[in-house]
Amino acid sequence: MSKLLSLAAAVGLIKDGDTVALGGNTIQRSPAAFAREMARRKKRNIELVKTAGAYDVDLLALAGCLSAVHAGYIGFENMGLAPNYRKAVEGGQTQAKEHACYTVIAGLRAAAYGIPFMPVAGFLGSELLEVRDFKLVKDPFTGQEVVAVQKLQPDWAVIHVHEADVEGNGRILGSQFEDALMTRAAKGVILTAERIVDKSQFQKHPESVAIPGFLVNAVVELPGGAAPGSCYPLYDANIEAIRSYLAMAPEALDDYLKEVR
Amino acid sequence: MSKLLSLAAAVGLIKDGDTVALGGNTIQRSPAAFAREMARRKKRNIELVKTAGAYDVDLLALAGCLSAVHAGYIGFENMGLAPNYRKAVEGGQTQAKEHACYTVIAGLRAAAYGIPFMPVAGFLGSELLEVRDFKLVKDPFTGQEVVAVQKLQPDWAVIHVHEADVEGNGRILGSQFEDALMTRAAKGVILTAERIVDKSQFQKHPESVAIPGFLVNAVVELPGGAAPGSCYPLYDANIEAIRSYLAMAPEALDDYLKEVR
Amino acid sequence: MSEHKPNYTQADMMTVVMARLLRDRERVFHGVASPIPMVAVQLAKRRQAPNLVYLSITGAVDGLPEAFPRETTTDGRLLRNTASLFSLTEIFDLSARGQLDTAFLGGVQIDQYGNLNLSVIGDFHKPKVRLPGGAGSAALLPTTKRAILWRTKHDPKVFVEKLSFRTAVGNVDKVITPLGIFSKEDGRLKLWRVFPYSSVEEITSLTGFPIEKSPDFAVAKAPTPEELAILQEIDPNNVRAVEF
Amino acid sequence: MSEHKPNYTQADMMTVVMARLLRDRERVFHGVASPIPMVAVQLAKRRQAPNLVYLSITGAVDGLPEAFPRETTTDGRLLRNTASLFSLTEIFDLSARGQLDTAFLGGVQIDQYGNLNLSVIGDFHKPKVRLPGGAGSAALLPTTKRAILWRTKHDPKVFVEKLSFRTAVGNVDKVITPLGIFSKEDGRLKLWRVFPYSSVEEITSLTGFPIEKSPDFAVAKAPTPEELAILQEIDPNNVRAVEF
Repeated sequence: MSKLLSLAAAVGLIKDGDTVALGGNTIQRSPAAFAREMARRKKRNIELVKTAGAYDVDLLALAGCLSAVHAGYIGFENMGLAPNYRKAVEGGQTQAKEHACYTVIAGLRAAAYGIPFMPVAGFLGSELLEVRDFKLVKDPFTGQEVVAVQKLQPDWAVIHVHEADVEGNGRILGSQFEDALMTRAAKGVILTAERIVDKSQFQKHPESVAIPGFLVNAVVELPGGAAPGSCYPLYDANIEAIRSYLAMAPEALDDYLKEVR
Repeated sequence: MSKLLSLAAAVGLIKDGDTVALGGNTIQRSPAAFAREMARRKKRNIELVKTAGAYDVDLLALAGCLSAVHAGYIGFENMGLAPNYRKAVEGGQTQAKEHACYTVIAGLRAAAYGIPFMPVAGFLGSELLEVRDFKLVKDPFTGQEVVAVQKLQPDWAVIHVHEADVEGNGRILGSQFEDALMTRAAKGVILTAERIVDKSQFQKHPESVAIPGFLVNAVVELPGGAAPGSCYPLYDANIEAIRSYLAMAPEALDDYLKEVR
Repeated sequence: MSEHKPNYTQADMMTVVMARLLRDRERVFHGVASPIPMVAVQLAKRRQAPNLVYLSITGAVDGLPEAFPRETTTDGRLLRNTASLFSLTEIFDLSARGQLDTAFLGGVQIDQYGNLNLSVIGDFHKPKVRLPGGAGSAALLPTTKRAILWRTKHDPKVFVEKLSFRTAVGNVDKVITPLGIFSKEDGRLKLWRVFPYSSVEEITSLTGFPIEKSPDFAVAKAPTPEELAILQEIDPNNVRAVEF
Repeated sequence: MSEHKPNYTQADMMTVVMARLLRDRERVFHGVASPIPMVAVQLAKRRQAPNLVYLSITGAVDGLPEAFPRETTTDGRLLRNTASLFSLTEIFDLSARGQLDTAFLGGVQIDQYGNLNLSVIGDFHKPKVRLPGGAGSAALLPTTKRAILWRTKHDPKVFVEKLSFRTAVGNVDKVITPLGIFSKEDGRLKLWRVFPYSSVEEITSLTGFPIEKSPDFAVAKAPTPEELAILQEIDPNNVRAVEF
C-alpha cells in the first residue's frame, strides 16, 4: 500500500475552504515547499492552524489563499513582522483568529481526544476571551470557572519530516514541536519527507517514529522541503533567502513561485 | 546533583496516606521490587493509581498497605483473578475505585495539564457513572453533555525504567505504557532503574528519553526491579514465580518478603 | 454436542470465526487477557485482511510475534515488527474520536442487550466477588465503531437475564461463545450462528435470556483445512485454548 | 544619558541584569524572538545558577548552544547537550500546573499594571497594525510563578497609559528596559532600578504612565568585568544586541 504521491497530487487533496494545520515552528521545519505549491494552485478560503508561524503563513497570505489563521504568533522573530500576513489582516482579507499557542494546542487536543472542548489553565484577564470564541465552563466538582477552548479539528495536517516510508510512517529528528498532536487531531495527514526510507529502518527504532503510517493519507518525497527554513540537523535556515523574500514586492510573487521550487 | 538513593531511602519518601501511581502494565515493567519494599516498611493507607495492575497491586493489598485502588483492571490475565486484592476489597479493607483505564488517564491528564477536570468521550450508560465520582458537564459551545473526570494527582509516580542517569533522566525501551504521563501528573517522581548510565548516553538520543531529570526526585539502581514481571527486552516474566506467589498462603508473606529481594 | 468428534477444538472454532469477522484495512484493538483475539488477528492478516492495522496495549502497530505469550497479552513479544509506537492512551483517543473500527472486549456477564459486567458480583461497594474491572470497556464500547465480545464459557451464569452490575454499554456487534455467535440487531442479541457441533436447543438451554434467531441465522462453516493449517503454523503452542 | 561612555552596551546591561535575576535550580522558559533571555540564561548558568533548568520551544532541556542563532530563538542549535526532549506543549502544561518558575515574555505595549499587548494597534477586528500575537503569554503569564518582561525600546509608545488591546495579564515580577527595571509591587510597576547611564528623570520623561519609585529603588550595578568577559566568551557575535 504505497501512499507516495507527487507534490502536485498531494496538494490536490486539499480543497478550497479546508482547514489545514502546518507543522514546524516559525522558520523551523515548516512545510514551506508544500505551502508554495498551495500558492501556485491558488487554493482559496483556507483556514490555517499553527502555533507559531512565519514564512509558510506569510506566503499563503500573500497568495490570497487564507480566509483565517488560528495561531499564537505569526512573525519573523528577530527579523521583524510578517509583512504580507499583516497586510492581509489589516486589509480584511484574512481573519486573525489569535490564540495563545496553548489554546491552539488545547483545541487540537479536544479534536484528538474526541471531546467537544478542552478546559485550559490561565488565560483569564486576556481580552482574547472577549473577542474570540473562548468560553468559561464550571468545573462540576468544585464550581470553579475555567476557560474552555472549542475543538479545533483540521481537515489536514501537513508535516515535513526527516524520514518517511511509503506506508506513511514518519520520523522527526530533534525538535518535534506540536506535529504529532496535529496528526492525531486532523481528519487526514500529508507528509513531505526529506527522504524515503525502507520500513525496516523504522522497525529497528519504533519508539523514535512519532507518526504511525495508518494515520497518513499521502507521502511526498521532497528533499529541501522546509527551505528557506531549517530542517535541523540537515540544513540551517537560509537567512539571505528569507530576507530577500521579505523584501520582495507583492507583484513579484508569481515569478518567485516559478523560480523557487 | 545526584539523586541516587538506596531502595529503602526512596521508599522512605512515601508517607502513609499518600497516593502513588505505579508504572508499567499488568505484569510488564511494573515496579515490583519497590512494591515489596513498601510492603516490608508497612506503608499504610496508600491509594494506588494504575491503569491495569497485577502483582504489584495484589502484593500491596496482601500486605495491608492499601486503602484504595484507582484502576481499570486488576488481575493476572490468563492466569486468573488477583486473589489478595479480591479479598482486601471483599473484606472492606481496600476500596476499589474502579475506572475505565481511560478515565485514569483522563484524571492524570487533568493533573498534568493543571485543570480541575477532563471531559472524556464515551462512558455513558456505564453504572460506574453512578457509583463512582464521575460527573457530567455541559459543553459551553453546543450544550452537549459529556462525562467529566476529576483531576487525579498522585503524590508520587514510581516508574521502573531500563536506564537512568544520576540526575533522574530516564529511558524506557519498547512499550512506554502510561508512564510518562504519570511523571507529569504526580507531585514527585521516583525511578527504579535496571542500570545507571552516564548522561552522555542520553545526550546522543534525547528524543528517546521520555522522563526528564528535572521532574525526578530520586533514582534507585535496581537490576531486576520488575521481576517476577517482565522488563522487555531484558527479561521475560517469571511465570513460575508468579504462579508460586499466587498459590502462597497469606501467612507466608513475611517469609516471602524476606526471601524475595 | 454431536457424537462425531470434529477435527478441531472449540478454541479453533472461536478463533476462526473471530478472524473471519475482520476486514482488510480496519483498525483493530485488543486489551489485556485476550488470547483468542491475539491469535485471530494474525489469522485474519494471513487471509483476507493483510492490511488490517493491529493495535494493542504494548503500543505495537502491526506487531507480528514470533510466538504468542501464554499468560498475558500485553507482553513485549507483541512489539516485534512494529515500525512505530501507538500507546494505549493513543488507542483510547483514536476510539474516542471515532476512528477505531473494531475492539475486542470480554465480559464476565453479558445480557441480552450486549451490556457487560466486569466489575462485581453482588453490591458494588460490598461485593460478593470483586472482578478485575472493565479495563477499557466503559470507554471503548460506546466509541469504537464496533465491538466483538467473546467468552469461552457458555452458561446461564455468563449470559444472564440481569447483570449484577452494568460496567459498559455500547456498540456491540457480535458476541462469540464456544457454541455460536450472537449478533446485536435492533438493540438485542439474536442468535446469528450456531457452531456445527452445537444446536439452537443447546444454546437455548445454556443461555439465561430468551433466544431469538437472527433473520440471517445459519450454521457456521467449520474451520477449513487451510484455516486450521495456518492456526497450527502461527500458534503451535495452542495459546488460543488457554482460556478453556 | 551620561556623557562618560561606558565600556558596555545597553544590550550588555539588559542581559546582565536579566541574568542576575535568575536563581539556581529554577525552571526557566523563553519563547520565540527572545535573544536577550537566550543569552542571559547561559550567563546565569555560568555564574550563580549552574543547575537552572533551561526550557525552550525547541524541546531542549538545558541546551548549551555552541553559537547562538541570530535571527530566531527556536533553532535546532539550542538542542545541543540536551539529554531529553520536553516540548512546548509540555512546557505550557508545566506552567499550567504551577511548576514553571520563570517565563520571559515581551510586550509591544506594556501598561503600569504590567499587562501587555502583542495583538493589535487599533481595533482588534479591523486593526491599524496587526502585531505578531501574544504567542504563549496569555496562557503563561497567569500560570508561571513569575514572568520577567523585557523590551529594548523605552518610550511612551511602549510604556503606555492605556493598551490598545490587553493580550495577557498575570504574574509579572520585573520589566527590564534599556534604561532600568520596573518591579511589580502592590499591583503596579514601580521603578526598582535605574541603569548607571540613565536617570529617574529620563525614565519619567520616556514613560507613558506615572513613575513611582519602589521602596527598594537603587542604581543598578554596572556589568562587572567578569560578567562582560563571560558575555564576550559565550556570545562573541553579540546576538544579545540584535533587537536594538
